[in-house]
Amino acid sequence: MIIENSKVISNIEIANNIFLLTVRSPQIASHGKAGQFCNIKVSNSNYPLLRRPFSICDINNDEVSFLFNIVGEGTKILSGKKENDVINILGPLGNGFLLNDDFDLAVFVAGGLGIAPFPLLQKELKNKKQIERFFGARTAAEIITLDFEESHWATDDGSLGRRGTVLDLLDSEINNFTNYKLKIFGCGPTPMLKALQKYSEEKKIKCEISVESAMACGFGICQGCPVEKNDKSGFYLICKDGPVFNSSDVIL
Amino acid sequence: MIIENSKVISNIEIANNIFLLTVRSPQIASHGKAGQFCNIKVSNSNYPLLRRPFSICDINNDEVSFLFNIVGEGTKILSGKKENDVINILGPLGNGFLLNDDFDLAVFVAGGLGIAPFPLLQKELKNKKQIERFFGARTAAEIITLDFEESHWATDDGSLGRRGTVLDLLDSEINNFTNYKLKIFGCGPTPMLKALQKYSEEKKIKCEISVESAMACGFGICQGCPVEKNDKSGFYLICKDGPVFNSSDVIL
Amino acid sequence: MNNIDLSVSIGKLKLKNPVLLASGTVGYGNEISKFIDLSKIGAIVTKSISLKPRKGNPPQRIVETSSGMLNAIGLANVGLEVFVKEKLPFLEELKTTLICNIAASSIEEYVQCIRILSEHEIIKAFEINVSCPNVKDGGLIFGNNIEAVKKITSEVRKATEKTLLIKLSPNTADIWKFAEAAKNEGADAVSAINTLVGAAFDIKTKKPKIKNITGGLSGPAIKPVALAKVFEIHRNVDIPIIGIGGISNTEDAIEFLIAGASAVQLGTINFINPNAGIEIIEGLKNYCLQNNVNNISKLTGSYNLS
Amino acid sequence: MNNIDLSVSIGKLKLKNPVLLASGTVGYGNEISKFIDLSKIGAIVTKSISLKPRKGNPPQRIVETSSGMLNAIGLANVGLEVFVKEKLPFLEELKTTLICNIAASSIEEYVQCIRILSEHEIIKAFEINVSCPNVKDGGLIFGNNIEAVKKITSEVRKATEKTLLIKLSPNTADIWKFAEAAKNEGADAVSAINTLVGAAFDIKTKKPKIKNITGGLSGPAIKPVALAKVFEIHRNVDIPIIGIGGISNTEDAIEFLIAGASAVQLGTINFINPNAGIEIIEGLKNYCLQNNVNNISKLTGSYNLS
Ligand SMILES: Cc1cc2nc3c(=O)[nH]c(=O)nc-3n(C[C@H](O)[C@H](O)[C@H](O)COP(=O)(O)OP(=O)(O)OC[C@H]3O[C@@H](n4cnc5c(N)ncnc54)[C@H](O)[C@@H]3O)c2cc1C
Ligand SMILES: Cc1cc2nc3c(=O)[nH]c(=O)nc-3n(C[C@H](O)[C@H](O)[C@H](O)COP(=O)(O)OP(=O)(O)OC[C@H]3O[C@@H](n4cnc5c(N)ncnc54)[C@H](O)[C@@H]3O)c2cc1C
Ligand SMILES: Cc1cc2nc3c(=O)[nH]c(=O)nc-3n(C[C@H](O)[C@H](O)[C@H](O)COP(=O)(O)O)c2cc1C
Ligand SMILES: Cc1cc2nc3c(=O)[nH]c(=O)nc-3n(C[C@H](O)[C@H](O)[C@H](O)COP(=O)(O)O)c2cc1C
Ligand code: FES
Ligand code: FES
Repeated sequence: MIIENSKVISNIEIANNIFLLTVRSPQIASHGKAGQFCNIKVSNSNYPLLRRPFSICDINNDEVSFLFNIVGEGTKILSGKKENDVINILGPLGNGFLLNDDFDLAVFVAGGLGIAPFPLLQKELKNKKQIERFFGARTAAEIITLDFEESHWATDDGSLGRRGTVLDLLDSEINNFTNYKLKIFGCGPTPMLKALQKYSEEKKIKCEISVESAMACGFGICQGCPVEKNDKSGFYLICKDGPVFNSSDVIL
Repeated sequence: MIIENSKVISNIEIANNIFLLTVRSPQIASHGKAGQFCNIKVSNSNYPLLRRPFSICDINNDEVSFLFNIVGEGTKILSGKKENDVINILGPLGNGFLLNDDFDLAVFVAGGLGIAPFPLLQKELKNKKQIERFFGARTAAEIITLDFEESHWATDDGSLGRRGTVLDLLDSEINNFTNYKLKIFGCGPTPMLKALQKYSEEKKIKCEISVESAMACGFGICQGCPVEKNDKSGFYLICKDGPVFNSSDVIL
Repeated sequence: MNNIDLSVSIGKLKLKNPVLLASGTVGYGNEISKFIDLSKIGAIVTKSISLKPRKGNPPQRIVETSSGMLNAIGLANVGLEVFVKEKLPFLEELKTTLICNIAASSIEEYVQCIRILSEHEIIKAFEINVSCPNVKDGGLIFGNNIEAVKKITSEVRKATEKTLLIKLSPNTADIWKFAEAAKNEGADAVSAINTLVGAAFDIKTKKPKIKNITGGLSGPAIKPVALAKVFEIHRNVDIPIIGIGGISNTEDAIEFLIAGASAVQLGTINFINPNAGIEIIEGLKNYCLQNNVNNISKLTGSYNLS
Repeated sequence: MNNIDLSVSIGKLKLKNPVLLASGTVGYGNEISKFIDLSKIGAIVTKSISLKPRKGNPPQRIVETSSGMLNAIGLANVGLEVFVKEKLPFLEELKTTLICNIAASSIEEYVQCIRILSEHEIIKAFEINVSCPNVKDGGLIFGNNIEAVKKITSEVRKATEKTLLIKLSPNTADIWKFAEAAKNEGADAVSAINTLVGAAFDIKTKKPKIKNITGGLSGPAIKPVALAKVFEIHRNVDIPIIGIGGISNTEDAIEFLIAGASAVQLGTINFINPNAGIEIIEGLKNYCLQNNVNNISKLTGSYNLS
C-alpha cells in the first residue's frame, strides 16, 4: 500500500467510451494481486476532490493497467490522460481473490466492465487451474475482448453470442462442468452480482464476488464503503475487508 | 461583448513563466480595442470557478493574443493550453484608451506585465501619433520585448537599460519631448501607477492608466471591482467604467 | 407530450418558468441583457435596493475560494429614487418579470421602500433581504433574530398587496423556524438561501483578503448546504420555497425542485456563464419530456425517502 | 534561526506541533500509519467512541460534492470495550499523542466513557463531540443547544483531569456563545468546526444520495466558513481554538493559525493525501523560517485588521 506517481504508458480507447490505461508503477506492480484495486487521483486540483477506485486489470513487469469507462467527470478527466502524463496512484488496496482453496475449475463471470480484474486473475491461475469464461454485455459494440479468445459471450440484444444475461449463459453451460470442483469468480454491476449470489447458493457452487461502492479513502479510514454482513450484525468495509467477498458473506 | 469558444493557435513561453497566448476569436478580434480586456475561463470545471481577466495584447485579423505570467492556479492552467485546445472567452470588456483627444506624442509607460496592452495600442496609433516607449522590469531576464524595438528600458538591478524604476527613466528623458503635446498611457502594478499618477499631476501631463483588481463577472453585474472616485463620492467599477481611467479620476 | 407546463405560481405571482436570476448577481438587468434574453427568464430579482444610495464597501470586495467565492459588496446600490428614475424604464422595456429586492436598516425603511415601489405596475413581487451578512446595520442582525423577521414580515405585508418573499439567512440553526414565522406573518414564499458567512486571510500580509473581514460564501461549494436548508423548510413548513445556492446547471436546478423548491434562483453562475438561465430552462424542458412530467410544479418536493 | 519551536500547549496537553489528524478521518491510527509517520504528528484524534459499539448507517454513506464531500457514517465505532482492548495497544506502540473523541447520547454516557478512559495513561486529552450531524440521538440535538453544551462540559470536566476539548457545531448562528459556555464550564479548548449539514439528491431516482438523507459537508468547500467561525470565536472568547475545516496544505493551516487557531486538525485531506500532515508540518517550519517566526504559537490570532 503505497502512493506512486506513475507515468502513463498508454491510454487507449478500446471500445466506445471504454479505455485501457497503462501506467508505470513498479511498486504497485510488484505487490498487486488480482481482485485488488487502486485509488487514483485523476487531477491535481480539488476537482474532483476524491480519488477514484479502479480494479487492477493487468500487470506486466512494472506496468499496471486499468480498464474503465466514462461515467462522470472523474473518468472523463482520466480518459484525457496521455503518454508521459503523471498520475498519482494509491494502491494496491483491498484483498484479492482467494486462489489456493479447493477447486480445479475457475469460472469467470463478468458483466460489462466487470471484466476488468480477469486478465490478471487468469495470469495468476495459469498452469494451476483450468478456466472457463462467461462474459456479458448489453450489445456487441460494448464487448471488450481483451486477450480472452476462448470465452462464452452473451449480449442482452443477441448481437453477439447468446441472447440474454451472462447468468442465462452460465446456466446453459454449467452442466458441461459437472466433473470439476467449481469456483465462480464474479464481477460486474450489483444486479448481476445479486443474481450470481442466488445462483451460486442454489447450485451450491463456491463463489467469490468483487463488490463496488462509493469510496473516499479506499483503505479503511473513512468508513464510507459499508456492505452489510450476512448475519446483519453490522457492516464490512468494502475497501478493506473486500472488495472481494465470499458471495455468501454479504447482503447486497 | 460576446462569449466565444476560441481555438488556441499558439501558447509560447516568451520569457521565464511568461506566456503569449494566441487564439482564434473572430468576433472579439473584430471589436476589441487597446485597453480592453477579456474574461477567460481557464478550465471547464468548477476549479477555478471564476473567469480570469487579461488585457487584449494584440489583434491580427481574427486572432487575439494575451500576455500573461503564472501567478496562481488559473494562470498555471492557462499556461498548459496547447494548440487546438478550446478556451471559452468573454469579451471584449471595459473601455479602451482614448485616442482622439488632443495630443501628438503618446508616451507608453509600463512596468512588468503592464506591457500587455501596448502592442495593440501602438497599432491603433500608427500613422496618427508619435510614440515613445518606456518599459521597466525587475531584471533583464524578465524583459519582454515583444515587437518593440525602439524603446527605453529600465531595470531595477540595472541589468538592462537604465538602473531604476521606469518612472526614473521617464523623468530622465521627459525634457527631450518639450515640443510635443504629451499624453501618458500607463499600465503596470499599482505602486507604479500611483507614482505615475503623482508624476503626471506634478508635470501636468495628461495621463490614462489601466487599473486592475480582483473580478468576478468582468462586465458590471457583481460590483466586485470598485476603485474609489477622486472626489470620494463613491466607487467606479473597474470592469465597466475602466479598466482605463483618466489618472486624476481615481484614488488607487 | 410537447406541451410541458413550466409555469409556476407563487402567491399572486405567475412565473412563466421557475428559473429566476438572484439578487446581486444581475445588477438591474442592463449589463447581463447583452448575454441573455431576459424576457424568457422566469423573473429577475434586482440588486438589493435601499431608501438612500449606498456606496458599498471599499475594495477588496471579492475573493475566490474552492468552488465558491466570498463577497462583501456591502449592498452598494443606487438608492430608491435613482432606481425608479433610471433603472425601471429599462426593465420595463425588457418585458421581464421583475422582483424587487429590498434591504433596509430599519422596519420603517422597509415599509417606506415598499410603499413607494408598490405603485409601479412592473414590479410584480418583493423579496425582503433580511439576511445580508455584509452590512453592520440591518442584514444579519435581522436575519438571525426570529422576532425581527416576524415584525418585518408583518409590517411589510401591511404595506403591499404584491407577492412577498422573505429571503432567509442560512447562518442559523433552524431555518425552518424563520420560514414558519414568515408564513405566519403573511409572506407568500421564502427564498433560501442567502450566502454563508466566510472568511479568508492572506498569509503574507495577515490581513483578511476581504476588506470587510468576513464575506458571504456563494457558488457550487454551498449547494449541499442550500439543499439541506430547502429540504428542512419543506419538511416542516407549508410555504413555497425559492431555492438558491450554487445552482450552475439543469441537474442542480432539478435537485432543488426535488428537495422542495417551487422555483430556483441563479447567482454566482451568472458571472461565469451569463446565459446559464436560458440553458437551464431548456434543460428543465428536456428533463420533463424525458421523465413524463407534464407540469414542472409536480417536481416540487418529489423526493423519495423510502 | 534553525530552532523553530513548533510546539503548542493546550491546557496540560503539550503537542510537539500544531498539526492534528481529525476524528473520523484516521480511524484508530492503524490503516493510515502505513502512509504517515504518526509519531511525528502533533496528535491524532480517534474516531468518535461511544460506550456501546455502533454499526453506523447503511450505505450510501458518502457522496462527493464540489470541492467537498458529504458523509453520514453514523458514528460507526467499535465501542469503548473493544477500543480499549484492541485499538489502544497499537496506539501505544505508535508513540503518538492520543486524543480520544467521545460521542454519546446522554450526559451519563459521556461521563462514563471519560471515567473509564481517563485511567489510560496514553490518552492525553478528550475531545467531546457534541456536534455530529448524522445521528438522531445526541449529536446536533446537543450541539445546537447551549444549555446542553454547558451541562455536558461541566459534568465531563468533573470526571477527568485531562485536557478537555469541546468540538463545536458550525450549524448555529453564534458559535462564540457555545465557545464561551464551554470555557465557563471548564473546557481547555474548543475544536471548530465539525461538518456543515448538507444534502444531495439523485435526479433519476429522486432519492437522497445519502441514505441518512442529510450528511456532514467537509473538505475545501467549507474552509471559508470554518475560518470565519474560528475568527468569530477568537474575537469574542479567550479560549484556545483548534481549527478544522478543509485544511489541505500549509497555506490553509497558516490561515487558520492567523485567524485565531492554536492548532489545526486535518480531516478530509487524509483520504486523498494521507501524508498531508507531515508535509504541512514541514511547510509550517519553512514558513516560520522565512518569516522569522521563532515560535509557531506567535501566529495564533496574528491577523492584521488595519
Ligand atoms: C473497488 C472498486 C473497483 C472498481 N473498478 C472499476 C474498474 O475497474 N473500471 C471501472 O470503469 N470502474 C470501476 N469502479 C467504478 C469507478 O470507481 C467509478 O466508475 C468511478 O469512480 C466514477 O467516477 P466519475 O468521477 O467518473 O463519476 P462520478 O461523477 O463520481 O459518478 C458518476 C455516476 O457513477 C456513480 N458511481 C460513482 N462511483 C460509483 C461506484 N463505485 N459504484 C457505482 N456507481 C458509482 C455515481 O453515483 C454517479 O451516478 C470501481 C469501483 C470500486 C469501488
Ligand atoms: C482588467 C485586467 C487586466 C489584466 N490583464 C492582465 C494581463 O494582460 N496579463 C496578466 O498576466 N495579468 C493580467 N491581469 C491579472 C490577472 O487577471 C491575474 O494575474 C490572474 O487573474 C491571476 O489568476 P490565478 O488564478 O493565476 O491567480 P490567483 O490564484 O487567483 O491569484 C494569485 C495571486 O494573484 C493575486 N491576484 C489575483 N488577481 C489579481 C488581480 N487582478 N490583480 C492583482 N493581483 C491579483 C491574488 O490575490 C493572489 O495573491 C489583469 C487583471 C485585470 C483585472
Ligand atoms: C456578488 C454578490 C452580491 C450579492 N448581493 C445580494 C444582494 O444585494 N441582496 C441579496 O438578497 N442577495 C445578494 N447576494 C446573494 C445571492 O442572491 C444568492 O442568495 C447567493 O449568492 C447564493 O446563490 P449562488 O450560490 O447561486 O450565488 C449576492 C451574491 C453575490 C455573489
Ligand atoms: C467521513 C468523516 C467521518 C467523520 N467522523 C467524525 C467523528 O466520528 N467524530 C467527529 O467529531 N468528527 C467527525 N468528522 C468530522 C471531522 O473530524 C472534521 O471536523 C470535518 O470533517 C471538517 O474537517 P475537514 O474539512 O478537514 O474534513 C468526520 C468527518 C468525515 C469526513
Ligand atoms: S473507502 Fe474509506 S473506509 Fe472504505
Ligand atoms: S467584475 Fe463584476 S462588476 Fe466588475
